[in-house]
Amino acid sequence: MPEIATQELRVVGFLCNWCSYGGADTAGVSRFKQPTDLRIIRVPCSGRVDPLFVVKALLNGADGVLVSGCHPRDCHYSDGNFYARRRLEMLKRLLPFLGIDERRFYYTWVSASEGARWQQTVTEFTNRIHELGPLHIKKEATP
Amino acid sequence: MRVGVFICHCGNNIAGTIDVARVAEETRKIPGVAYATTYMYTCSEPGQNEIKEAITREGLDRVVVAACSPRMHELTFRRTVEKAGLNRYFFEMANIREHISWIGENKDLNTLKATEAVRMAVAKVMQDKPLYSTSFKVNKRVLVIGGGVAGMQAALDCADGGLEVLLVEKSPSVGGMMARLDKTFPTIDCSICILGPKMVDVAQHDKITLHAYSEIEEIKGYVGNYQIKIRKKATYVDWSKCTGCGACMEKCPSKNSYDAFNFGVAPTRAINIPFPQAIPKKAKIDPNYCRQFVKGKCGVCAKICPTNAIDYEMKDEIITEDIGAIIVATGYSLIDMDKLPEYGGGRYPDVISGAQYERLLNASGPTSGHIVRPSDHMEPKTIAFISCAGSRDKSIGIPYCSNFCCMYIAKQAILTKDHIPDSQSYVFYMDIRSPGKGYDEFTRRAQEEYGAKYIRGRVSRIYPKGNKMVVRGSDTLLGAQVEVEADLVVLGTAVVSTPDAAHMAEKLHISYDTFGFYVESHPKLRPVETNTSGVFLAGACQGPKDIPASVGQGSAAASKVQALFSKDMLESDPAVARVNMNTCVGCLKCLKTCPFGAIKEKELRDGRVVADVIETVCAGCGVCTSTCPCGAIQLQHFTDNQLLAEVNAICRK
Amino acid sequence: MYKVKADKLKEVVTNVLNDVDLVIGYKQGFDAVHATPHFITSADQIDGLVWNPLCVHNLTTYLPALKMKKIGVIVKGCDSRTIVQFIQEGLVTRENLVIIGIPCTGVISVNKVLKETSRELLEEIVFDDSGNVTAVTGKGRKTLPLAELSPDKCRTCQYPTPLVYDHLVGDPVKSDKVPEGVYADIKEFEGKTLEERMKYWEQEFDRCIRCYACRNACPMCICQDNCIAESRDPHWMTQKMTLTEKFMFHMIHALHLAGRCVECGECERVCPMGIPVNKLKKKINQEMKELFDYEPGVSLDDKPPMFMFNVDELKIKEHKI
Amino acid sequence: MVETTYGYYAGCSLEGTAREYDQSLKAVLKTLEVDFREPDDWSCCGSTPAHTVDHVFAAALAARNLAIVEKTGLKTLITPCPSCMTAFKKAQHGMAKSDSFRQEVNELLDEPYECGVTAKSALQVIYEDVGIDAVAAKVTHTIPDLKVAPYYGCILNRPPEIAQFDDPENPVSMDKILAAAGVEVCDFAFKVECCGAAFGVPKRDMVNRLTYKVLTMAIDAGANCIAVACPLCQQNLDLRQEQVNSLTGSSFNIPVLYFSQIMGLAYGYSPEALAMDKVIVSADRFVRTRITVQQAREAKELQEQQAKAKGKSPKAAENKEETKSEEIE
Repeated sequence: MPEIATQELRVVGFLCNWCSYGGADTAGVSRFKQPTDLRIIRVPCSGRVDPLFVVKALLNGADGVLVSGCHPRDCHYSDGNFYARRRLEMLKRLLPFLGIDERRFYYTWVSASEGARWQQTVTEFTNRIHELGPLHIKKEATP
Repeated sequence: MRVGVFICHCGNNIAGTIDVARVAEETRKIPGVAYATTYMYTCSEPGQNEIKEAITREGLDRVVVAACSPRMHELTFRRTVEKAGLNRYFFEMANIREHISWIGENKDLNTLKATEAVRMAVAKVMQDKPLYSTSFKVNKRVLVIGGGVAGMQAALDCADGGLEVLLVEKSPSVGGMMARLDKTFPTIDCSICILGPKMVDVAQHDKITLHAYSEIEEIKGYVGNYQIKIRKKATYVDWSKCTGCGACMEKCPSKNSYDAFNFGVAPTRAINIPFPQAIPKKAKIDPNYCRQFVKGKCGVCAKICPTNAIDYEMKDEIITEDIGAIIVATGYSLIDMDKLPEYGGGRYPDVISGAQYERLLNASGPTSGHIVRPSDHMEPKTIAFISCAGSRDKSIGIPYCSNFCCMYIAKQAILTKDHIPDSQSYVFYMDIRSPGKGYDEFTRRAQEEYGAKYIRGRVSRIYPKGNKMVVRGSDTLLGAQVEVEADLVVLGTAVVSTPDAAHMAEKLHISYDTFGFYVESHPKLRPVETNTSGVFLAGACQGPKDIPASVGQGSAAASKVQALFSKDMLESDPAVARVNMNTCVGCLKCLKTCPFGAIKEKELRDGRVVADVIETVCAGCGVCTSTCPCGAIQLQHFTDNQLLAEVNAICRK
Repeated sequence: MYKVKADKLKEVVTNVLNDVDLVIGYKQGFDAVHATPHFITSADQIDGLVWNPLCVHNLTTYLPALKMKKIGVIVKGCDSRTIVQFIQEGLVTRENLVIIGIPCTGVISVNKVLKETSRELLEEIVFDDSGNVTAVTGKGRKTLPLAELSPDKCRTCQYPTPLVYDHLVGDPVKSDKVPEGVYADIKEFEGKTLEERMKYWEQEFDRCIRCYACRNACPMCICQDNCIAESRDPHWMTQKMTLTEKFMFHMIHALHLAGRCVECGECERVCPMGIPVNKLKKKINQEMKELFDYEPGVSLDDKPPMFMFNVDELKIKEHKI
Repeated sequence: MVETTYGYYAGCSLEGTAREYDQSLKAVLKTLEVDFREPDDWSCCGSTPAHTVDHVFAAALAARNLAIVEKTGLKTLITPCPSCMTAFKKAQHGMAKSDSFRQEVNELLDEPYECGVTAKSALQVIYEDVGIDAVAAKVTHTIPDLKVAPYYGCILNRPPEIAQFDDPENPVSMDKILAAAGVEVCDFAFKVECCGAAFGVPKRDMVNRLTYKVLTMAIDAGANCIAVACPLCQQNLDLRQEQVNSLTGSSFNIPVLYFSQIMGLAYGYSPEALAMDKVIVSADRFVRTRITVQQAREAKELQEQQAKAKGKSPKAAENKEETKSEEIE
């Protein structure tokens, strides 16, 4: 949509269907205003989020990636977010080694009832990404 | 591929802050989109017809609806496209209401965001594969956990509907909290008199198997086919022989056992039958007090018992059952008075909980209905009631209202006047919450006819002065501090979830809120369902509830089970993991990580070992898919390609 | 010294061969500086066995594919970690393996030798017991201490003696390298700024020609022909030769080895472009140690951390934005 | 005895109006073999008007002292005055919890404070570290007809998340310590009631009312002496009695002693050593009746023999009690 001049950055969110996606719905129903940069991808469980999705997004133009699932112990699939926690933590610690600021990737837990918490998460994270500015990774071979 | 996109105005909910026409226009530019239109209320019947017609008219083979949250209407529209002859999984929703129009203030940006949301949905729908659910047999037995009034109602309704019911109650008798109440508001009719018959029905119904003094050990399986283990706790009395004559109870020498049924108002015997109307009316030994267990010698009850039912060697017994659905009615507990030290409950004998007061009022209670102070067994003349003792108190982590305290305190004030005509009741309250049918009239009667003095304000401290208890609080209407010298203080203690609520929820794979109350599937439209199909909620385990509400929910849950069991076969959700045998390298990491044990080894003819999914057991979390290095196991409808399509649709630098 | 070991080795293999289908060892390769895997199925091949610092390959790479067969395999200390990891992940059956371990005093990096001899054709290479290496070319001979010619992994080697074996050829040797040394290069790299690091990787991965040699040589890359870098379903990446896709491939390799890489260095050895492919995996290993006190391939009863969890993770704290 | 060495922060009160507290407490700690050191160059704890005006500044005042103690390598700081203790615990709590706050505070300090010191009230140290048994072990004397109402005041255990010791509504540490010291302790309902001291200047009549309540409750509880652990409470309850009497026509004359003075008496210290003369309502009438534990025992035996002679030993009576309680159902 070229006509719209926008200062938006690209923030991608992977939300588990049972908690965080519901939390985002709750925030909407309660009309909790949020920045518009975020694009939400719905997954059944944070355990479904292969760290490679995050990498893929960052390499392909995302300036920030957010993953949110059910609180530990409250996973609809009982263990999914426990696996997610380990894998995403591993990734978060690897990113700086690649030269990507780890603050560009954030994973957290938001339940379906926590609309306010969701609003806060989105707002703070989007602002953080704007502080950091666009993520520059070369797309093409250097001549 | 011909994708049709339907963008909903949702009245002004969406169109108000999103230029839907613009979205449609942009959508038409997306390769693969054959048709894009907007509609006022897509979920309405004409709206759905519009979709069906467009599918045939435009020859669409994929459909995207940009409207509200899929958690709201995904199923609705899946049915719609199915009616039009498409596979129901050739459908995607773009959530442009909850996630965009309701939260974004800038119309241009909202419109852009909505367009991209649609682009993502289109990208995904083009990756969608047709999925077909297989059907499996349903075991039409229902397990009801908890024998309180909600659980009994649910059990009876299921049984009357012809279903086989397993009722598991952790205490020695069914009846729950209601069995311990004296009278019920707003009718002042005797609680046990109306509950008793129900309890008897439960015991005598040929469709109901009652496991009292038992707990759920383990739950395996899925809707229609659960395998459960029940722990029948040792009672040290052979219930097949026990006639409930009560001889043992009379002769038992250890007389200071804690009486859980009476909330410890008075001690009971180490071997006891909780109360006269108990169902089943059987004795049980409390090994913490029984001399045979504590001192290692006694055996009085064994000698006395006419049917030789006593068995000190008895052990817990585990039994296994197969069932098809579960109704959870585990009820509530009350906050421990020690949590309110400023009131001195537990420290001062004459500060008691409302529950304990019920037992004092009750004719079959330890004082046979005579109200006496625990300290000196004198009849109190001035009684102070304190509502919201713990409720609506953030400082101890209970911000919610306990729902029925206002009412039972009014009831207790009325009964107090009946018992002791020359008594005076004071009620300290924050607000009087009496929204039920005939409730407000009732609280007024307490004040106007029975002269209970209502003081609006919280109590800061209770302390003894001579043989009186001084209740110091503020009267927010007078704007002054008040002190009432009472003979007895009754705390309307807060309702909390049962101690093992969280543990039980984890067994059931259902979610619970910060306070341990179970979370229903939708706060308004699916009040007794949980997000785990086959598990339903009844009564106060879902949140504080009074008797009518609990009974209503019990019946509601029962009717849900009836509906579920009206079919002989259930359709399995096809959105489960599937293995590509050709690419699976048999490393079986998926098998290690699957939370449900839904993956098993499978040896192919050429001797290769690969992973294989047990469809009915798979719950569709996708942990396996993100574990598999070679992408051989894919969670259907959330495959790598489908998610990648979405990522690529929005990350296109 | 090498000669003696080689002879002892031949004895052992002769016995082992009686009760296995195949023994994998080393033989002299196509020229003086290369050894090459030797697949022994009959006694007459045993004489071809060699043992010297040219025996660089991690022969265990072949094991998962031969899971069903009974195999004898010759391993150095580093290689043995692979087997331990295989066993942790259930990729091989211990019973089907006869492990012939050789305490290792270091191997050479062919590239380094060639560099030292300015890529002249090597006629002969001699390893004497004093730990020196003499390379003979048409232009003359050059003698250097082995340590200078050995690959980086040898310089921080903690496990010169195999961690698991059925037969041990020669006496166990202790590592004389400090444990702190292992991640020295990682720490050094982390001295750079984010921008410098990003630039570094852009330049390194830029050279990648996507030959997948690193993947094929990697013993833990069990997917091999089914690697998602080449598949269409799932279609993680295109075949375009853009930096983004190259970057993605190396991330796939690294993340699939998270908590699994035994740092045998084969990926780096075989890379025709000399890309430090192992660096990312070492970084992840460093974190695995820190987070879960886990080191791949050192203990048979460990469990790979990425395929398990603790309800309460001691080291993982909730993050703030 | 306790192994570690403690810091000891007297604070302004114990240097002045509450010298008897300082003196008696040090004596008691000596008896209990608690080794302590006073930090050099200590300054105001910050529980001045500072904390009502500027939290960072107040915390800095506290942190300065904590930092000094920290540098000497001590981990725990005995803080007899509840106000000082609250100031320290607040600063510690805030600085440990929030990095930003810690930085803010440290910016005001020459020596940054690394949150390595725990401030404890004298009660907490004696109750938790020394232990009740050790307290009892050292008792040499007793005052037969002394009945004490332990008064904790408002801030000793509050707010709970800061104080981290004993029960905010029904503390028992002083009760148990005094009981262990062989003193008869009354069940006192106004343990944590506000005595009003803080408003001594602006709202005198209110303070008199509050003081009156506390004193009356103490008398009702059967006490003839009040034990305190706070200079302000002591001063208020002690000094104000006459005022209250003149206003309400009451006739309070009840000694208000520091728990450490009472312990000191039980440990046989001379009234001078405990600076008994520093309190307004004299406790001499009790000090005079002080006897050794040995004498007390003999007296008791004698009394028992007489009782026996009369044919009903108190023991028998007790037994009857028991059997009675058995019959109750």
